[in-house]
Amino acid sequence: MHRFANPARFLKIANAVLPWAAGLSAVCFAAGLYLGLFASPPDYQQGDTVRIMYIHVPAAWMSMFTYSTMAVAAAAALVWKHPLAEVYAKAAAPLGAGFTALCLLTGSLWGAPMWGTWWVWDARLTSVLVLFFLYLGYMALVDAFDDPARGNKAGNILLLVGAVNVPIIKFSVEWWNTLHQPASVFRLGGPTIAASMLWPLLLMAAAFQSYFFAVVILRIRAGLAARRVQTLRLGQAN
Amino acid sequence: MLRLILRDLRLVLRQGSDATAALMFFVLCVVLFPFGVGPEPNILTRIAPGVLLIAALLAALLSMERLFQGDFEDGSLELLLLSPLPAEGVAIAKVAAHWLVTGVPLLIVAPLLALLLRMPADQLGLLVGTLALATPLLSLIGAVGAALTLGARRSGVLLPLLVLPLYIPVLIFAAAGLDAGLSGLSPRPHLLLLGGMLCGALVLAPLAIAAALRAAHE
Amino acid sequence: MTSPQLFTGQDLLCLRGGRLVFQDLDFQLAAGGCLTLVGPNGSGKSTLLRLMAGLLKPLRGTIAWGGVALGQDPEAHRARLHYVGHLDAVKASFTCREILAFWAGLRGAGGVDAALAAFAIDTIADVPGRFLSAGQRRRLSLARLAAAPAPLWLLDEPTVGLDRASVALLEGAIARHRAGGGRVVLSTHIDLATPGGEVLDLAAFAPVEDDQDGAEDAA
Amino acid sequence: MDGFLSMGGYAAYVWSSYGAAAVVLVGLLVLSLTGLRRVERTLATLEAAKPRRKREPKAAPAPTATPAAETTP
Repeated sequence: MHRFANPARFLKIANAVLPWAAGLSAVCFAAGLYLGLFASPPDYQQGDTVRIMYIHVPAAWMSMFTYSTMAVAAAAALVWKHPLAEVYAKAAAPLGAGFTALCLLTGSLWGAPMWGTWWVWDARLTSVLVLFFLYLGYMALVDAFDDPARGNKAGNILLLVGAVNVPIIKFSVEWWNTLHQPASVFRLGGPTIAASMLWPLLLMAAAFQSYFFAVVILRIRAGLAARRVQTLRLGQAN
Repeated sequence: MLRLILRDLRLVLRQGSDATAALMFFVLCVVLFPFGVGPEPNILTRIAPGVLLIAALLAALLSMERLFQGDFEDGSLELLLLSPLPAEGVAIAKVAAHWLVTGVPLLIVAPLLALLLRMPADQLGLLVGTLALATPLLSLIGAVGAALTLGARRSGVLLPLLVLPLYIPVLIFAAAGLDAGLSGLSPRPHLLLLGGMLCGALVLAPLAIAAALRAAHE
Repeated sequence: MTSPQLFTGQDLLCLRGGRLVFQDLDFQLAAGGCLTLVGPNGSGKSTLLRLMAGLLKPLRGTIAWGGVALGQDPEAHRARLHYVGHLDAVKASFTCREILAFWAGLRGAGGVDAALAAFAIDTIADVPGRFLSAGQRRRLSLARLAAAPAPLWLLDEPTVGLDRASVALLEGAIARHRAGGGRVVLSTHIDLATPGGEVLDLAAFAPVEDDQDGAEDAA
Repeated sequence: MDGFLSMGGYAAYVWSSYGAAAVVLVGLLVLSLTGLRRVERTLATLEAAKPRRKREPKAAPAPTATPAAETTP
């Protein structure tokens, strides 16, 4: 991008943060996995399948966190013309999609022993499935144009449209779920879950979060370098 | 704006391809279902609302890709964006033209097809009412996708992927309304929600379409 | 149609696809004036015309009409300009008269027959678009200029596809427009008779390729 | 130890979940890293191949514009 969108300062900050984020993520993963797999007791009802929660819940949280930060970045790019916002959105999208896919996979794996089937049209799982399509749509749209700037602009608009629709989709899926399947299959204990389970969950959530920051910084650096390559190639052309 | 709508209508009448394509798709799609699912009346009645709505949704999507494409390729869209008519006005005119061309014929044909799917005759009024609320929504949301994918490489595949998640609430409320009608409950709450979404889309969709059209011409 | 305000651009800097097209560009255009943009391909002639039309926003600098920046009142600016780009916006199934009537109608004007005559396409007024030659399509696109009055004409290589006689018609139309107080900005590769008009060579505003703190550093 | 591995009979579900997590997380990391390497390599070649154009003395020094956009993330 042109010198008026000088990312040099951002790169300095990012490179400073990167090792810390990576280190924190490694530590949290180690601690989380140890506590989650070894130290915490199996659930009296679900047995050991409850350990899947330590992956499923952080993944669900990260899929929603990533999409909302992308929507904010899209607003920043469209409204305040912040040049780096759309680089962030494009960098974060694959991560968000990965988290969503992971959430769906572990969701069905977690529920399968109880439900007896691999997929249940539970309200939350369905909303995450729709979110997954929103991610795929964004990624496909951003790369569908020859001019990357054009792709980013269209992607930003789609993110804002998506952000407006996410609550509507969530509400309509909940509404639809109550119409067709009165009792939801199982209710996670929420704040009442045992402390021994809460700690690994928080650690794994922190691990996912710091992992996200570390990798998104890498992807932003790659995005900026790719943009620079495109500018140079255009410069060569004439 | 009316001038643009009339022009589009005349354009479609002379070329005629898009309108009939969407209608033919709708009819064929619905007619095929009994062959797949079997002719038992109770099954057909049970799935009639969903089949009709999904067929309408896909028919709207089918004709959506060409919505701005023609004008974009021959330069008319650029001149429209430079005319005194605001971009939002162009968006609404295009959506209105699309709805009149594909939405309204669906409303006319739907009751006939509903009878094919053994839907009880007293539900046909509700069906037309629900479709009257749903089809403009399909045009509005679809037009956002069409504007976003202007100039994109393989927009044929891209457009459905973008728009289908946004269609889900429309499908849910419309189908729920029809189901309520079938089982004797009052469809009022579902249709009210559908109407609310229509009002929201009438205001917000043209903004998104206008932004996308401007982005396509930067 | 004569408006005393100046059509000005200060310190314009434009970016296309991450590449700097031109920088520190200024221009001024008074009523009755004509600005001809020249310069090699890719020097930004079309980009500057699209900036003037308001399709594009400069990264830096402002374009103003009578002191009022375009961003303030885009609708008013669009009402006072005609833009002729590379594409002619001709629908295959509409006749010339219908096409012209549509575009003139959008601007609430009605001089369709006069415009058809001005560009010598009154003889084919009822021929559908699909049968028109490139030159005829281009003349139909130019006829929009005469059909509805607008002070500012922005013409992007208007003479492409025109034969000698048609170019003369265009020159006549421009002269009449300028005499009536209108102003024209056009880019062209052939010399077009625009008496008293100024020339803006875009090559003079090309970005400077200095490496250190230059145009594309540390992106 | 095998009690732990069998996960109370749900070994298949638990371990495939953690396996999937590993695949997704490590996969994204590796993809991002290789992507970054590839782009930075092409950038290096382009930078090297950039024609060494002398800086023409500019008549009016271009005003050193302060970066318009605040770039902290």
